[in-house]
Amino acid sequence: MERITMHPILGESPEGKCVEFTCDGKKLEGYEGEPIASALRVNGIMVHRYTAKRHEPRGVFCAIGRCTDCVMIVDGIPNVRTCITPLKAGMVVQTQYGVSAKEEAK
Amino acid sequence: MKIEHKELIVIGAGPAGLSAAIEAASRGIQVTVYDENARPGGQLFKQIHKFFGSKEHHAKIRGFKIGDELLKEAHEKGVEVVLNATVMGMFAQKEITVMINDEVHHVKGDAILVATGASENMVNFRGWTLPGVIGAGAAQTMMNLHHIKPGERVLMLGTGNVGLVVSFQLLQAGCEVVALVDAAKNIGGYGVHAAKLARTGIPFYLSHTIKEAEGDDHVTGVTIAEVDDHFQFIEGTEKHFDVDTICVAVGLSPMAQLLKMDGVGMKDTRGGYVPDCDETGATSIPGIFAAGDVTGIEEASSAMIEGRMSGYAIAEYLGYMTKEEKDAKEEELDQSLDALRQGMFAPKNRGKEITKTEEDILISTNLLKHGFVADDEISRFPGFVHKAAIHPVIECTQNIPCNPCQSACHKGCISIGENMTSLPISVKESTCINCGMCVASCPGQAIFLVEEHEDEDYGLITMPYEFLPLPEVGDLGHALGRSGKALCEAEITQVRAPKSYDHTALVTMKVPYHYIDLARFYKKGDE
Amino acid sequence: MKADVIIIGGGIVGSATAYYLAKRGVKDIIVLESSASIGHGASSRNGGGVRQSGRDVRELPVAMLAVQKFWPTLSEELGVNTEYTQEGNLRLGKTEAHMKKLNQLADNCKAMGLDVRMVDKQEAHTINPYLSDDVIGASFCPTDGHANPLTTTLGYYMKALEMGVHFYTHAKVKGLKKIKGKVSEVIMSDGEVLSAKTIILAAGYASRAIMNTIGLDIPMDDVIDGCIVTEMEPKMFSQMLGTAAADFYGHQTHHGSFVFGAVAGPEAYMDIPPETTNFAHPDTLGATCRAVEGYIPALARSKIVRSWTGWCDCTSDGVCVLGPVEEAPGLILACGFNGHGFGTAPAVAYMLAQMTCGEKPLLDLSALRYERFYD
Amino acid sequence: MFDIQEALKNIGPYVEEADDDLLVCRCEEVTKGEIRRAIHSGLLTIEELRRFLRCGMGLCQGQTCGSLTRRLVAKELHVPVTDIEVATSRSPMRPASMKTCGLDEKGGE
Repeated sequence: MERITMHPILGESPEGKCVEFTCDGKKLEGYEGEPIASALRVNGIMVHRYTAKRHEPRGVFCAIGRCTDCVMIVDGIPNVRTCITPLKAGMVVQTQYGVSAKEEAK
Repeated sequence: MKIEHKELIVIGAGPAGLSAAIEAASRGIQVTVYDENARPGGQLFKQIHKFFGSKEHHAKIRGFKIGDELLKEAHEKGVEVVLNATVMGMFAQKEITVMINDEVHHVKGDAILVATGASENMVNFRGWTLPGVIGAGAAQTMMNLHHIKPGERVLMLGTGNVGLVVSFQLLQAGCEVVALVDAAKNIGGYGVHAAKLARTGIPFYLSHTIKEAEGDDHVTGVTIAEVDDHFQFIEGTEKHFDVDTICVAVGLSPMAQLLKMDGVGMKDTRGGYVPDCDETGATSIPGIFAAGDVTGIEEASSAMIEGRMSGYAIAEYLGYMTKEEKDAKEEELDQSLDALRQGMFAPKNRGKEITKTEEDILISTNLLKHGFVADDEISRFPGFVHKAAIHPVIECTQNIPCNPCQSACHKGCISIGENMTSLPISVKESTCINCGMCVASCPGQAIFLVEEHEDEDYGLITMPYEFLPLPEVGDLGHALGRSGKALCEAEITQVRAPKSYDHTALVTMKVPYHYIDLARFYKKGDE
Repeated sequence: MKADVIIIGGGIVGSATAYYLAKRGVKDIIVLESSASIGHGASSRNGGGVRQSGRDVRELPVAMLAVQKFWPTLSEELGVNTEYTQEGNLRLGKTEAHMKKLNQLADNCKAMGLDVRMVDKQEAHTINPYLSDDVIGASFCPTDGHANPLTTTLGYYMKALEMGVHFYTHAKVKGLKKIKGKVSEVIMSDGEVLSAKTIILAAGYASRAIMNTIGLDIPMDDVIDGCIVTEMEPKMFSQMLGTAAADFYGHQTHHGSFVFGAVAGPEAYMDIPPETTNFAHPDTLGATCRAVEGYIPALARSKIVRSWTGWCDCTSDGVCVLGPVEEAPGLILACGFNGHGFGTAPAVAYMLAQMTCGEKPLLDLSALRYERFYD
Repeated sequence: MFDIQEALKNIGPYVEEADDDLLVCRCEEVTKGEIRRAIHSGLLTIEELRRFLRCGMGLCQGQTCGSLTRRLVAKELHVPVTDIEVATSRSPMRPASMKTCGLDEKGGE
């Protein structure tokens, strides 16, 4: 998914500082300080986790930190709301399976 | 544990909270506003459309600019705004806990105003948990705050004002909107909002809802179907769209949990589960106030007035204002609020079927079903006139509290009168000078300038245009009708986008004379 | 309305007693619950402990009976998952003084035939590898455990309902009435009069005011207690935990979330109506978190999703009142559970049903009788 | 006095519906069918349903499904939505780590 670079009302979008992070081991780039979820979306990642019971995919739903559907494992901590957590250089983001990373998931 | 003390705690830095903070601080009260978001302004910074109302309601100003103004004023008045500050609980004796940067602070206030706004309602359909199904608010946040497209091809469920406004914003962000769908029989939001979508060619499906969101790991398509009077699907009416995103805009609910938690008296209303409070937001617990959407869903314009009223009431409660002063201010604001609560969409008219305007004109049924006034319906409205010389044609056909067009024209071409919900009249006996201010100031983008050259068999139509890229003079393309259907070839003859139009460009196209009453949008190329 | 048995109180004791009565073939049973929902009081608001160790010797036989005879087969019997988990109770100590206290408690229980033993630091850490290094030892009762109070209480209720028991919610009892010397009428707050051959009073702290209406009193007090609930975590350990310092207790549920309880802070002294005190005071919340972190450091990052409070009906001598009342024939009391009511409920309810039917209960309950307060 | 046996008789037996497998509570993955079945087994209030099924008890604490559940219960019981009591609000309003909550001693110093 693209970023909006030029908007008819808001004008030119501010360009962020590019930083590297990883998602499931893959090196990706995003803007520092933007929500992790935005950086993932720009990199084409929509599935943030698979649920505990039905193992169904989930992603961003409310985008304001309320619904908690977009949670992932960030720097080892599960259930982090990626839609409101700012991206930092070097962050390690992992798809969450239930409440664990894949290797531990049953 | 240490307890911090504040004079007034405001929870929520949206339009209501900030307005209250400003009024309270103006009276000398020390105010601290907490907001859980990284940016203040609540929904204002996602609202990039021009506001309805009159001048006192910030009409024709875009939401995010109102947000800027409020913040600036709050800052000037010495209001402390603390962001990333999540209020976690509200306890007896006006104590709250606030989480700021991984620390919990205990804070007590002499008064507390809860202005936590609203959250989006949801509906569950097959596949509603798939990535790619998002709230309309989520789409707004992504586009207007974080500058990313929520998707490429989007289906919108819900035709209330949120659904309509967000659909338009999706177009502005460069997304394709494939359809607007609503289980209701009629479009719920302002007709003018619907009309500006319809003329770009987006279909409306009323009495329809989503049957299934399709896709394995994320949305790849959606099937909608017609529903009967009991909202049951009608077999064989399914329609499929290839989309990557489904936006859900099915209403809002007040976020009153903190008030309920604190033991404030609550009530169940059409507007949601809300605190039982008076007009100033005073709840059953002295010193605890509520304002804005948390007391019932309305527009941001109303929230700002409610916030100001609460600000005065709090000033009186804390001894910074006499009761007489407060009552006088309250009366004044009451009138302003009352003005916004008039017309067809007034809270008191919710759920009622209205068939005629205040002027006793039959409502356009096509507008309610398909999102645009039919070509044979438009002439019965007072904004529609014929005249050779350039003149405004105002396709504003529902009584809504809004009047910037009247004051935008200094030549007296547009008349609404005292009652701001009246339909605007295009005054035939006046001289339009083609300044374009009416077109640019209409929040509903419902005004067109028309020049009729019958002898030479052409007409010039000037329309509001808020998309990129802007057409250029000399471009050839097609004129689209109110339904978005291509009617005829059109040539762009003028494009104006001065600062005074505030990002609403005015694009003029030349069409054969026969189409002057029909052509209302332009599309480049030869489709 | 007339019934064979009227049970006042739709908590776990009331619901379970109704179930055991119905199972015995008693036909006409009415349960009266004053609030809107079944299990609204301490039955839903407790830490889920099914514990014997550390109990008062007067109460211990009841707790042991519940564990030996009822809990292991309860899920099957009710057709709901009670999540009963018998993986032991570790009571943790950090100081020599703690260890001394734990030893004393263990000795008391051992004398009553319960298997409780002291474990050293290494063994404690083997049983639960997440413990802080500060834990120097513990007492361990392998037959203790925990269960889900919500599904268990509602499980009894739904089963009893299925068997024809008449449950009424929003049923506020104003008082009892003796007819010809026998307690046989229940007066409702709306004036309605219900009568029964046997009336069982299992209304938690509210029992006191109801007893007052026949001129009797139960020396007890209501004490507020709170719990915090975390997000779902991967499976970590399955024991019930407690501490010699009594600064927290709790366990990980089958769902994955942890439920930790602690003694309430300022709530206990605040004059607030029970209906609005639904969650822990922030001081209590903070103190509970610090306590948990002090024993299980790995949980420091675990997020709390909610907190709640509930009321314990605490008697002046720390154990429940169970059985008929000499001065009030026709009435059977079951209240004052001091926060231990959940784990013992199956045994308590079973014996209440026995008593109602005129049978000798499985245990000698004379130590818990009402008259003890006035002997 | 609310007679539960009578209420159950009035709402009739549980009849399976085609979309009973639809999720209502996204966090705890509770379906419409589970909720409907529980209602017909005697759990007639939001509180009891939450306790038994965990709907609205997950990470978001019912912020998303609260009104959906309320509507569903009202429909099943044939009563207006406003007759169904709203679930209790409990602090904390958003998930907060134990470490953060335990740090309240330092807050404000």
